[in-house]
Amino acid sequence: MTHPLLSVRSVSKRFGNIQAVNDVSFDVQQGEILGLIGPNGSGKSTLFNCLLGQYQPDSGSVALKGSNITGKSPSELNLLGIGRTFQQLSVFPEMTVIDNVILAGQEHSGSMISRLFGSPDAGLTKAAEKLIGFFKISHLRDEPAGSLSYGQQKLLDAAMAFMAEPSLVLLDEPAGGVNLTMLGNLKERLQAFNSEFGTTFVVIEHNMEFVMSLCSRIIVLAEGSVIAEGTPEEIRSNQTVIDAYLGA
Amino acid sequence: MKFTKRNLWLLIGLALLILAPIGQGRYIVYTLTSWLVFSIAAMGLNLTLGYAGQISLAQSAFMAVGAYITALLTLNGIHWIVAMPIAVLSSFVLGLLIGFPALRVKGHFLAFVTLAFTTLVFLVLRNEDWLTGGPYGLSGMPRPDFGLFNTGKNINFYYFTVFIFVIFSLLMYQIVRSPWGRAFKGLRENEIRAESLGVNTRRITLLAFAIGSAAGGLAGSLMTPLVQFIEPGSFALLHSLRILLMVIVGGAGFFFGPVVGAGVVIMLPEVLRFTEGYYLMIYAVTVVVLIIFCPKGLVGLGEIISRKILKKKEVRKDFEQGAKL
Amino acid sequence: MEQLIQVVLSGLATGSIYALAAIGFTLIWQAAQTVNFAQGEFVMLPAFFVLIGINFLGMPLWLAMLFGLALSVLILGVAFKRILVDPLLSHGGLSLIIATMAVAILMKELVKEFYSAEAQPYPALVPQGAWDLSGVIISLQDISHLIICFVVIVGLTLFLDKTKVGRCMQAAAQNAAVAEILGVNVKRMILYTFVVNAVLATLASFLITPVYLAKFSSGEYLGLIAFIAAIVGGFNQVRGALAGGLLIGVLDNITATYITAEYRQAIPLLLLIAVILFKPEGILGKPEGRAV
Amino acid sequence: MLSIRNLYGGYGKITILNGATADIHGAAITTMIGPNGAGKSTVFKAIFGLLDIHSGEIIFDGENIVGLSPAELIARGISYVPQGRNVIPQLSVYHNLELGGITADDQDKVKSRIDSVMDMFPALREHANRKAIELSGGQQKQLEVARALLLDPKLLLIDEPSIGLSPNLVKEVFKTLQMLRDNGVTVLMVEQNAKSALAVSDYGLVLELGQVRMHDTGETLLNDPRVGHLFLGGHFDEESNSNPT
Amino acid sequence: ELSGGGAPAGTQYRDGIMLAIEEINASGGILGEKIKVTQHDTQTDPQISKGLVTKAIDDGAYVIMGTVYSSSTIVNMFEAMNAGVPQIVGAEAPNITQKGNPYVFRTAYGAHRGVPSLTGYFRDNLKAKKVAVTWVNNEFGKGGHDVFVAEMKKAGINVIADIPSEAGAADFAADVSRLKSAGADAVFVYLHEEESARFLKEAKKQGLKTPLVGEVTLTGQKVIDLAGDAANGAVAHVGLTAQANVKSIQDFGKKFSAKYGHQTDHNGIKGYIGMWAVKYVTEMNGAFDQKKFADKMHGLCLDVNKHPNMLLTTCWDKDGELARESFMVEVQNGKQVVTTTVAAAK
Ligand SMILES: Nc1ncnc2c1ncn2[C@@H]1O[C@H](COP(=O)(O)OP(=O)(O)OP(=O)(O)O)[C@@H](O)[C@H]1O
Ligand SMILES: Nc1ncnc2c1ncn2[C@@H]1O[C@H](COP(=O)(O)OP(=O)(O)OP(=O)(O)O)[C@@H](O)[C@H]1O
Ligand SMILES: [Mg+2]
Ligand SMILES: [Mg+2]
Repeated sequence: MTHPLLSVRSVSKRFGNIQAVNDVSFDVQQGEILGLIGPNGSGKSTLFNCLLGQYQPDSGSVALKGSNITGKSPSELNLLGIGRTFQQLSVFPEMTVIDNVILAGQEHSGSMISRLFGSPDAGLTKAAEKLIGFFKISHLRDEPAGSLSYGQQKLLDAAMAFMAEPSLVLLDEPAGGVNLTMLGNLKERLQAFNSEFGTTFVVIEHNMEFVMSLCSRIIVLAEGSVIAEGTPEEIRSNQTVIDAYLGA
Repeated sequence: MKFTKRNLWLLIGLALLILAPIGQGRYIVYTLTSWLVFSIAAMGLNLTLGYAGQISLAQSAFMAVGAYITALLTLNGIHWIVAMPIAVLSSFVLGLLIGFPALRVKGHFLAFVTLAFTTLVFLVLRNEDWLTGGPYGLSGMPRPDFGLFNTGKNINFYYFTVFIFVIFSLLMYQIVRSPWGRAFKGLRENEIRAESLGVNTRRITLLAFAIGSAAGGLAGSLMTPLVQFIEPGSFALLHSLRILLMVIVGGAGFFFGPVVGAGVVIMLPEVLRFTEGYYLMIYAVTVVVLIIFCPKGLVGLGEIISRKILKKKEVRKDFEQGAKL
Repeated sequence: MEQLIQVVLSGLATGSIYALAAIGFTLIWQAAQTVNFAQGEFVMLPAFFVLIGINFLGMPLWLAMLFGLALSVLILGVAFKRILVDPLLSHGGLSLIIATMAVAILMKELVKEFYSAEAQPYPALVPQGAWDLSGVIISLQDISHLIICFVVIVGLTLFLDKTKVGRCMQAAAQNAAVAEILGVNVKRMILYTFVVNAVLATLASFLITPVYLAKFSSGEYLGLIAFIAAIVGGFNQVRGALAGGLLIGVLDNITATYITAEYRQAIPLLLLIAVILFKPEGILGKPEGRAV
Repeated sequence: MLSIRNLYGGYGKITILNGATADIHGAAITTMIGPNGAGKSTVFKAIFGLLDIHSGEIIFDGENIVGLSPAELIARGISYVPQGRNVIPQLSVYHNLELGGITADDQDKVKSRIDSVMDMFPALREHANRKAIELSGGQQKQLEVARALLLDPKLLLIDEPSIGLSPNLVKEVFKTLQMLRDNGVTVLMVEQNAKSALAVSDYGLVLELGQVRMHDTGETLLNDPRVGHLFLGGHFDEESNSNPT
Repeated sequence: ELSGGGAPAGTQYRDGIMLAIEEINASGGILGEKIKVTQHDTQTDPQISKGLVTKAIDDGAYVIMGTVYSSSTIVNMFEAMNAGVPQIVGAEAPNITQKGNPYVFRTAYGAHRGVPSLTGYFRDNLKAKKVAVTWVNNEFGKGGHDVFVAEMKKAGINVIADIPSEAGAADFAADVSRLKSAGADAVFVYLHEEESARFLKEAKKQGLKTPLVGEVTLTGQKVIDLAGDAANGAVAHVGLTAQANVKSIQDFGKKFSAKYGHQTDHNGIKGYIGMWAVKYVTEMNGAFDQKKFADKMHGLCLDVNKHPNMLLTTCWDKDGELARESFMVEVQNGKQVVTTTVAAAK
């Protein structure tokens, strides 16, 4: 029996009197690009954080290729091949761009001991340079990441999620603040990863143009629950979604 | 080019270290040795603080652990070369244990935990006199004798310390520029992101802490044969603060910052001694002025100045290419 | 039994002083994200201002106290903020921490060099005297310390939470850049914080010096213990300082009486470690909210 | 209304603004677009007194405001919503809003405005008593935008308001900006969501490498093929055939 | 110890020395040579004190005056010993003179000499069966405490409460409360001056009625100033006191206050006589010879009639330990009153 790459079962999370995520279940199939949309505060980021070990879900379970990963720490999940970005800018501000990206890959290379006594860059400089090239920030290679503009940091953040060649990547609003031309490039990149390496994506985005053209399937969350699921076309014409989220 | 230039500087530094005590009185030699010993402790703290961003006020407690273990072993006839690794290892293990609170709390709170630990160590050393000699401390520890090279004479002990210091620095250098060092920095700058990138922050936090502590243990282990007398008061909280001061004054996060800082903190009272009763005041004011005018420490200041002299204006690479429209 | 009541009472009274000094830590932490290692000295110094007023300027006690308060506000509040905090604020808490350590040394040395290295007697602010309730001695001094402390802390909490200035102070402390963009006079708010701290330290000084004696080094221990009280109670809550102070005062006395005198100092520290491990935000503190 | 003349400035040794020059029309919406890292946010910081300016002038209402502090600029009627996340974390949503009007003389008016911005962003009313840090990313952005509307600014600087907002709210915000403009407020906005932003703007400005490259009506820019190719997404634009936002 | 915890004692000691030097130099110095002094502040830190003593030796010091703090002295005395430089210390911990160091000399009793003088008082005057001891938990206090406990055992008196406290402790509520409920016949108080004052105040506050007996640090002028009427009734054995009804000491006290504007305590006297002893002994030898100096000191008695500036007849034994007459004093109406004079120990 083949398992879906990621399967989410009845995950719930509560903060005080706010039910942020309410009994959410869905599967992510190997190789798909899944969109996750919904109004502000509908629990998208919280759901990500529950899947990735930042929060402990109050109930429910998460499985990766059939094996239970609920309760694992974020670093364990990363080592299992899940990359992610955060909604807020999240880089290492005083380290250079290239160091940021190398750090994103080094834990996947060699052992603890070889990382202490081996080469300082763990042999990753080439790969890191290639990656920042993909995201068009090569010219910023030796700048401290904190001095980059918002959009540039967003791109760097995305680049870091790919450094360890993950099989599943969860992106929280990767397009926010990114210039339209760059955004086109970003979309191409994601699609290239998807088709060349079979990387699977789950993307939270409020930029409908981006989501609709990128994703093969979309899940809509509202007040913590899934209210719709379907292809971009289905979602665009779904009246519940229009009322709750897209607006007239 | 840059690389060889740096090596040249290192060689000059080493030569100075070797030449420094020649023709000096015992006091100068003693002070130089204790400068190196404190440099080791401060470099350890720099790893924990400057690279990994964990404030520790326990460095003197780890020195105490190293010093007492070395003292007890050498007093019982065990050679220093055996006692030292045991002392360092114990500090390392203790560092791991104390590091556990660091997993739950960060930054300033960690400072408080370590502060508490320092005081606890002090109390144990003072109260458990069956082992530690209580307030009287321990005395009469031998200096190591390596057959051909006996460190009994102050000058010999100094060269012995230089030797240890150089080895230690090389090890430290390897650590900070390795992926470990990068992970330490990642921990300091954005722990959540580091964790999401596969960095085992628990392990790295503990290691950053324990390696720094082990360095403290090594310093303590040298302190014992240097002073040949140890008592709890020499490892009280105040001394942790002094080591912290060394790191900050020299420049936290700069590799040789703590060495400069230790020099300043140890030498400044010397230099100011002629002012008699006022010197502590002048010392305090100097520290404040230093911090206000070079918040990145002396090494940081040096870097800023040299950059000013070398380059006038920077053009960012992306702004070099010119407009596209 | 009498002994227990006695010990608890004394503990509460001492604890209330710890609390007064501890608020300073929480305030300064909130305003400047730093720990004032000179806080103990901030409590030590005003007593000497008063002594100078009495012994050198020939003032009566009440005037000398006003004089001491004014000097404290000027030196520990305004000057401290202008000279140290302003230039260092942008460099992060650590530089400031070191600077405050240096200031602590400076203050001690100044007092020692220009006043005296020896402890000085100091007049009591509140009436002496005690009631003997079947073996339990209740001193007027202890009771008034407790009351003063409670009033101050309730007042301060109300001020910070319920007045606009109080909230501006909080805003300036939590996110200075944003507060500035909104038009909050951040520098002024930070100044207020330091002035309030100076006033509190002065008050603590006036209350505690008759017991502890005026001495250049008397701030060292007080600073440390107030510090622990602040954390134990909860660093982001003014009333946490009260809880922490009282708890430590009582616990310290009980330990010394019933458990161990040698390890008396260790008890607050163990409490500290326990709190940090199991409730890092402190007994009354609140978690700081989401991080991702 | 606002004119920027030959502005040079940057961070420390690094110069970012290289002689930026522009005249911003009063009572109109001007949208600034440009690639990431062009210096758009830097221009805002320059206007709001948060940047080290080497030379050049910024004239607002006939006065050179270079060197004035944020507080002084607020007093002159400039409000600024920075990019990214900018709330007071531990204060409640309501108290955050209240701070937005802290400089106003008429506090009753601020109160009634708080009420009306809460109508615009119902989530803020719902969460009025929670700490700002607990809100979701988009809710925090709502709070920020709402906060900027509490005063009567003459000039509103708003840096990428759409980041993190759900599409219906983006429309709401753009509508509000238009309403403000109709009441005589000058709005200067940065947007990467350039097509919808330019559509509601009177003027557009293209910034590149710290210089103003083009300055025209919004419509002209939208239809300019060079702009389209370089900044509006080139073939990305051609590929996607729909445009719901 | 001019700064740090030991500052008060160290400063007094220094002032006493400086006063003596001024007088000696005014009267022609030692063997016609004026004395030169260099001061070093150990910051009450033993490590630093060790460095400084080394430095003084490097600088060719003839004698080293100090240190006053036992913890410092025990560290730095070996440096002086190895270099063969005589050292006149103010420290009182017993073990200083028990390490066979031929170059160390005291200016005051070690605790193992002073404390036994009290045994008789407890046994005979107070007829105590059960006593309590409260002491400061550092080198100084522990020395006194250990001697006291041993003495009581010898005298068949029970020590029923044993209460250590930290140096610099401020809050004695718990200590006093424990003493109160212990029900001892007398309390031996072995604390530093300031702690003594705080202790006495708390004892008064809680109405502790038990007789309080101590060493010089319980009844010093400083303590009386600080504790006010709470000090009344405290009894102590005092090796040296400015209040002793001995004219030479009272005269010294006047000179001292005239010069420094504050009163001397026993540390001031220690420094003063220590310095004068250097002059007397050197002139007896007729040369600045460190070895001879040390040899001469052992077993030497300086008679106050021939050597007026010793203030009291003072002898040193072969360990550098000192013997001299001493006093029992009691605080009455805020004044130290000498009740008995205790003959010099043999
Ligand atoms: N604090 C800083 N220190 C140094 N350089 C900086 C700093 N902030 C921004 N920069 C640099 O200035 C340039 C312009 O940045 P700015 O934030 O103004 O860009 P932007 O046009 O707003 O871009 P975005 O669309 O991504 O927000 C960038 O190259 C950036 O790297
Ligand atoms: N740590 C937390 N503490 C308290 N409340 C929280 C916390 N994290 C999330 N919440 C609440 O949970 C709800 C969902 O938040 P979440 O960030 O998941 O929304 P979102 O769907 O990502 O919204 P947006 O599109 O605005 O990013 C919100 O009401 C938020 O206030
Ligand atoms: Mg979100
Ligand atoms: Mg920007």
